[in-house]
Amino acid sequence: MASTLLPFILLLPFVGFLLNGLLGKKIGSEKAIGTIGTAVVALPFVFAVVLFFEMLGAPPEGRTMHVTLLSWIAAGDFSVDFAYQLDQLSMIFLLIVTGVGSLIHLYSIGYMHGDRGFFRFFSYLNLFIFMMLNLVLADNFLVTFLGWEGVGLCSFLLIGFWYDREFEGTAIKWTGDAAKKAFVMNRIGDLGMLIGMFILFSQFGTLKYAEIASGLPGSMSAEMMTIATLCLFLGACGKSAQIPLSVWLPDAMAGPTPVSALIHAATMVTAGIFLVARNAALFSMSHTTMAIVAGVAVTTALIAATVGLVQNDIKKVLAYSTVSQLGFMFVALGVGAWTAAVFHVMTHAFFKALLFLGSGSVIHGMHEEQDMQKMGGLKKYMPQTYKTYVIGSLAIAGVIPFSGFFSKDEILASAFANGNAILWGVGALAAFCTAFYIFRSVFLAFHGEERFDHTHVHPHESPATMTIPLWILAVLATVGGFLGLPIVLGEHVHVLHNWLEPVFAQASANMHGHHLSHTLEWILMGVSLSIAILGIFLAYRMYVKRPELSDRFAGSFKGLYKLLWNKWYVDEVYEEAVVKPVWKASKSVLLKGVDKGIIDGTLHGLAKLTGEASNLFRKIQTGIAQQYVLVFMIGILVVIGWLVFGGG
Amino acid sequence: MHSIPLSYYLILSVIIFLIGSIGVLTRRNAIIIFMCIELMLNAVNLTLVGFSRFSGDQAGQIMVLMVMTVAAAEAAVGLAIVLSLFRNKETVYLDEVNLMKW
Amino acid sequence: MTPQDYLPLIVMVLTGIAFGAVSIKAHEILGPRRPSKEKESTYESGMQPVKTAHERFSVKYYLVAMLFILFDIEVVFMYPWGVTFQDFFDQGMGTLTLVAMLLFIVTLLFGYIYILKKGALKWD
Amino acid sequence: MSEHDFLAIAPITTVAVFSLIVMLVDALVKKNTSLMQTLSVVGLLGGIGVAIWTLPKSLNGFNGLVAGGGMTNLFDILFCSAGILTVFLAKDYLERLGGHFNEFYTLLLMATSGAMLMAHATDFITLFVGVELMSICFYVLAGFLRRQVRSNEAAIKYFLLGAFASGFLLYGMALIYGTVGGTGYADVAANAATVEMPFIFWAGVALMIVGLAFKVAAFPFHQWAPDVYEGAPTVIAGFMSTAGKAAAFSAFIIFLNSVYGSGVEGTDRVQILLAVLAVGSMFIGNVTAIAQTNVKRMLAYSSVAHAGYMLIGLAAGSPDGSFGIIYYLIAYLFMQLGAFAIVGLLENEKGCNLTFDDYKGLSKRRPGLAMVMAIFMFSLTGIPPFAGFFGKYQLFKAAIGAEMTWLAICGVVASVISVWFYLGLVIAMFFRDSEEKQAEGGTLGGLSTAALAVAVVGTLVIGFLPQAIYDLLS
Repeated sequence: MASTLLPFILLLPFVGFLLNGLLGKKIGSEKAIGTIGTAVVALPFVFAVVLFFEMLGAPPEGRTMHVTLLSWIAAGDFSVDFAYQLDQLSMIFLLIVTGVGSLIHLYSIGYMHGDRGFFRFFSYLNLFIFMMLNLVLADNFLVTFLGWEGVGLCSFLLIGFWYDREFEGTAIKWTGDAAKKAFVMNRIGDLGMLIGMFILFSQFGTLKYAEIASGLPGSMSAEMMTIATLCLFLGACGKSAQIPLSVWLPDAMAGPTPVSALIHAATMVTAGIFLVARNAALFSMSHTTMAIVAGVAVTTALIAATVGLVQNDIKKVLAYSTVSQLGFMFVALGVGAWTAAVFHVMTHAFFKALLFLGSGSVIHGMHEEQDMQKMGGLKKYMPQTYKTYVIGSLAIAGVIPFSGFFSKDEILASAFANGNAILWGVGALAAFCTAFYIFRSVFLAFHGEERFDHTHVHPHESPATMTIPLWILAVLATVGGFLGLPIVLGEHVHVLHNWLEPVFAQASANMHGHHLSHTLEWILMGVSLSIAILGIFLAYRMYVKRPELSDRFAGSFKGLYKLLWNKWYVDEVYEEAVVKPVWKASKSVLLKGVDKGIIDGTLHGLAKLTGEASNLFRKIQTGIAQQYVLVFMIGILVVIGWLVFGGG
Repeated sequence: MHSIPLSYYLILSVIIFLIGSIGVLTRRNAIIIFMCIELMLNAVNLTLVGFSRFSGDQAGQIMVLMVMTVAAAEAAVGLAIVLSLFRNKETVYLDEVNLMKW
Repeated sequence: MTPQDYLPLIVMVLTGIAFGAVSIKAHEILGPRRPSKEKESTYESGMQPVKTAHERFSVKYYLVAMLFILFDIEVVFMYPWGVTFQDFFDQGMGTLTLVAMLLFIVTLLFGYIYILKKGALKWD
Repeated sequence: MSEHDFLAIAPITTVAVFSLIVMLVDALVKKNTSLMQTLSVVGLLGGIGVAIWTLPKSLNGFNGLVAGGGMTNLFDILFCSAGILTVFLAKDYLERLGGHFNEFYTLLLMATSGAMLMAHATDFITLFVGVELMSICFYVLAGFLRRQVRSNEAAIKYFLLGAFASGFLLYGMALIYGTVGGTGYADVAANAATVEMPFIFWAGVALMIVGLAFKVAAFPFHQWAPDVYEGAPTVIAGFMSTAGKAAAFSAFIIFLNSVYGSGVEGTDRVQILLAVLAVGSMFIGNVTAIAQTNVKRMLAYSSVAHAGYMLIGLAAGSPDGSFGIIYYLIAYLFMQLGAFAIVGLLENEKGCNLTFDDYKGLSKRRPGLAMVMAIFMFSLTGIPPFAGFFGKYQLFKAAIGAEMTWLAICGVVASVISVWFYLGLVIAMFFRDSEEKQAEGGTLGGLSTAALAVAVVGTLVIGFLPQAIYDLLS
């Protein structure tokens, strides 16, 4: 069954890419193009569901299927096939990619309506899906790498889709530059991945995940293992926007919103997590690497979250939030909570896609306005968008019973259990910021007085093709969490955990992580929940409540308002004492200092350095032949000297 | 018979070769530079003949013939190139020919 | 032969150089010098000198010169052929060797036809 | 003499004979351009045919002067294909630039046969003759647009530096000949280990490596390449940077194999030397290319870098390495020649349309060309699944196999640097709009289209079905 369906799952999107790409101009009608584009992703989703149930039917150990489409390279010792491995892990990613993917395709029909590049857009999206499927279904590094580069290419094409638009990014002006930045950043990551692949190949003589895992530890020394895994992690950092390669993602928002939702929130950016999870057995061999992963991840999570506090561009908020959430996932990987990471990938795909599409619907309704300062009070103009957006926000903030709560809580719990209190504390702080900034965006955009001028802007609800996906995602974002109910509720309630257990058995054995006492788990759960509530409450205070209060205060000095006065005073104190400092810190230190200063600075510095070197080298080329002769002669002397006397 | 040892031939040819290459390095006139290159080729010929004479292996001398022919062909082509350059640029000085650089 | 045996040679060379130098110098010292226009002018065996000797030659000279070099140098390959032909002939490979040389010459002939038709040898 | 001798040189003979025929046609027949083109293509195809025919045999002719069959014939096929593509591209280009003289085809065929002779040579004499035959034709071809000063300059620089370099090459041959007592590679392989004067022998090897490194344009003997490629007619630059490089590498491989095979101690020094040259070429080439504003020159510098990648294969000194080089050369042939072809198509009489600015908004003006160019750029960058990636992969794998992982890593880093300028061009073509009206380049003739199509198909096929190439090579 799998062997018959898998080829279709893989090739349909590619067919769609060819159809839309080559004949798109001829077809012309947006309806037809959109239908093709969506169908070639929706059908694979259906097939995937079929396969999923078939897999459910099979016994846990018999659930891994290998399908070889065609032999790609077979050079003597070394052979790579277009071979695919469908096991529990890749199944989840397959479902996410095709499921969320088809919803976003549907949404794009409405969103991209009337764009002159309509067919181009859909062909790129289809190509992206094809590459992404290669990435997650591959059974060896090379096919993954093919997909890896492919998705990078597509994201490059899609970020620069509106290349003629100016764009306010970090140190860049045009969307084209954003695209290039993303691409170059990713290549730096790929460099790491390639080196890692080379090391593994030289050690194991194969690039198949299964064979490498079974061959562990092979002849590799611990240091070698650490180096290899770190190289792979560098690749993951590039794709999944972890520090120091994180800066491209916020700029990637230059692309159309569906792209941000699909590629830069739900699927592509999670490729890094997939890579680590897929090689969990490998990573678990090196505790150094694991520690570094956790450290980098938690730093990213916190910094990105705090930077998110002060963004006014709604998509920027979501972008930093994505970086921070990816940080959470890597924390989970770093402490060996593989399941939790995948779980969060899933829930995040739901609610973040939801939030992005919601913001897209807002931007659409506001005539391409992205600044939240120029919004407000949209609640009554676009009720559906509002409702769904709030659901998404509750989910990401981690309010029970929305999906985000369960996954995030599991991550924090395992961080506490297998990592240490600091890891947990920083994570919790990041979670707090998350709740705050996301609801800040809710209140700024949908509540309060309307700060846009009604003469030009007429907010309106989006068409059904856009709202339907919103609702579907909203439902998923609500109930998605029940796949991973906490263990404390019973041994087998964590469906996902039981599902993935066989995949991570080997890795977990290496990690020998310990469990928390149930009471402690309850406590942690309560803490993380209260953190979320607190953040929301604070945002509420600052962006909804306080204005009214101040008005009333201006209105009268009556004593019966003393309480309110005091409360307001308390508010003020609270704000002065806590919020303002955090605000300032995040604005000055983190945003300017770390994000733009150090990280961005370093990379631009590198680029600049290369440029300087380039200018230096070209000056050597004086254009005068004799000078070439001189260099030539020097070269000869060195060569002769080395070959004749080099041996001593 | 071999009153003059092989090393004399080799050293002489090295000297001639160096004279040639230094000439290439220092002269500006394309034609003179080319003459220096011919000088280098002939130094090599001397080496070849010397080796061939002392090892009694004829291949070296055949090679010399090849080198001479090739040198002649190169001379013809070279002069033609210099000529066409002179027609366009009115110069045969190599350091004035630096349109393309960096 | 030892270096001493070269002594007479060296003496002779030195003498020659000395003689040349002395005679030139002596002529400068002894000879009377009364320059006049006729004496300064170029000696054209009694004729009036017509025009300056520094003039550009037609590129045709170079062209022909190059072509001459090219075809002249090819002869060099016939010497070894001529030397070894007898041996090959004795081994009964005479015809083969002859054909080889003929092929060589025919190839040259192609070149010759080419320059002829391209008018490289035309003068006016 | 036996039929073996003639079979060994059969591909060369075919092309050479056709070059003479073309020359005579040029001299004797009027209104002959199309006829000459046809004949050239026929001759080159014939060369390919004969090469394929003798491919299975392993030949060794004229008392070890030449070899034939196997890898050698693969190189023949490579050169002839490059020649055919160049002939296709030449017509439009040369006519547009007002330099369409029929000698072009004769010279092209002679250069090709010279390259083939280099690949066949197993003896210093034949190698030298091959090198010079190819180089002399290149000197003329580089200066083929004889009314353009740039073309003249390219020719004079290439000629003087080239002759200078072949002087050293020849000196190296002479010294090796003197020490091993023979001009054949067989003598090298047999006697190198037991030479009386190892210093002289190694000096000879050094000089030969220098000479060949010059021909492949490897650091620090690369400086001629940017100037020559920029000034030479674009189609020729394409041919020189692909077939010329390939020829030099073919000679390089065979010569080094004889040295490595001789079991003389000290070959590790050669490997290290080549590795250093490789790293230097990769970094100098790529880094300098970043600062270029002229696309043609950028390609020239990057060709230095590509020579560096291939030197990795030589440094590895293993069959894997040679295999990787051949594989890379095949991929490189298509992508580099294609890139130069497009540059040539956009170039017009006054040699405009060469800077990055001129390429802005090309996707609007000539969407097809822009797309094709983008494919070549991605392939040259080494992004899978295009041809370039697998070539690099092979070479790096060979390096790792030879315990030179550091070298492979340098290669990867260098190829990451190259993203900068290759992608810069793509950005310019797709994500920028040209400020002012562009001077319109040439039109896309039928032949050029065919050539481009071949190049694209080649790039994609090698990328998507590397298996086919492996089977062909193995």
